[in-house]
Amino acid sequence: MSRSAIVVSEIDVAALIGEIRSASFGAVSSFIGTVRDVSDGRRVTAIEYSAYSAMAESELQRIVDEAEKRFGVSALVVEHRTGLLELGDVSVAIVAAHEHRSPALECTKFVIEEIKKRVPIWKMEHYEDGMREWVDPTRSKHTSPA
Amino acid sequence: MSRSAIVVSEIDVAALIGEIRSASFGAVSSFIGTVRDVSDGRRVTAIEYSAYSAMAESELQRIVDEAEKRFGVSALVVEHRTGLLELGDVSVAIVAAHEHRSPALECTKFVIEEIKKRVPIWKMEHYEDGMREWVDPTRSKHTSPA
Amino acid sequence: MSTVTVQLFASYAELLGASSIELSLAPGSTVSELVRKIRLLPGASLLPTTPRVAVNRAFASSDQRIDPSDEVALIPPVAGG
Amino acid sequence: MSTVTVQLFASYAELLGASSIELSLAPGSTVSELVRKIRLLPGASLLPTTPRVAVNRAFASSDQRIDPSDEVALIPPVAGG
Repeated sequence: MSRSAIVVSEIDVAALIGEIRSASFGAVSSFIGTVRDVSDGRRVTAIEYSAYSAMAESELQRIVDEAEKRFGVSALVVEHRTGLLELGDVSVAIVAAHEHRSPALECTKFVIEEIKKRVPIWKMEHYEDGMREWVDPTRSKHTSPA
Repeated sequence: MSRSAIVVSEIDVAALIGEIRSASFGAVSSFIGTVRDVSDGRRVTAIEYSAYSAMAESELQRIVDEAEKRFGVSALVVEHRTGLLELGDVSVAIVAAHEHRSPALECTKFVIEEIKKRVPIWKMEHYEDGMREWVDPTRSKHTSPA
Repeated sequence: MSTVTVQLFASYAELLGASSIELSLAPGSTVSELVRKIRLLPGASLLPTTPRVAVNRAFASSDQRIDPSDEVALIPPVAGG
Repeated sequence: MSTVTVQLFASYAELLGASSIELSLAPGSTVSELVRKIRLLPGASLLPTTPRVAVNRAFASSDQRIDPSDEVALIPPVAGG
């Protein structure tokens, strides 16, 4: 019932929730990350996500497998998009279902935290002034955005 | 940007997420509760939700106001449905947006926990054997379902 | 004495066989005095000793005073979500 | 000596001006020996002292041995989500 994917087209969050919903699960938790218009105080116009795709797919699936074991979730779907994303576009979506709410919520949190630590995906921010920069969360002055 | 409602028709989760999404928020967390087919080991066929509507609306809005203050969320929408719900129907939906992921996730968790403690809504489970019973989470043998 | 209407819901409405009841209360009566009176009614012995009470759509403490114009309700264990 | 191809991504590919490089490694070389060799290349001085390395699509420890048939990559700080 669980799967993960690196995708290049728009992520359809409603479809993912529909895929997961079932009368056997009482709780469905989801998280989506979207492209923000501001980063570290600079105005962003777009973000280019690139990945080491083969490893990103493996690592994402490892996270899903770990999460399934750890939280006993009934179903878990994770999609991460790569390519040039516009403001407001969904970059990542996580949907987790469980009979009870706590494991569903905790699973979702676990997956996004692990993605940010381990999945080889990078983003280059395009700024209003024409500049472009690779985002390095290890150097960021502020908390890394979602 | 935040609102809450007690509704009698189907909750459209995708519409709620669409309502909340914006290029200003990097993180959107959501939680939905659905009608499960099993409760405390008994097969459920439907659940009838009833409410002290006037107070449920006030209490739900107080929770939303507290959550906004506590987590600084940019937007928060909560809907709880009443009436006769079938298996798989969405009984409650919470969607929270924030610049960053942690407050969005924590806000969603806070709201569902508070709803379960404070909002005057009750459910009567209809079982396969024709019996009907009011659910009393304070007497439940198992963890209360989502 | 003044009359206060108390709304009942769900299992409590079933226990007392009504969706609301009218009670005579001495001026300045508190929530706990109201509860004591309700527990004397037929069917009410199965109520918890201290059921939650809402006054004007907010949970009330046991020592809160009740005014005849208040909207009063007994709140069974909630089960939303 | 055998030849190992190392894939580069994002900021590291820009630093070294290539999306992959070929290195000669003595048999039984470890990840840390590989990194030491890479850091001698033009542009590589700006790499962190111990960049993360993936072997066969999984993060590798510094003492892991590299086989010529392994798929090897340098992994810049990830920024997914």
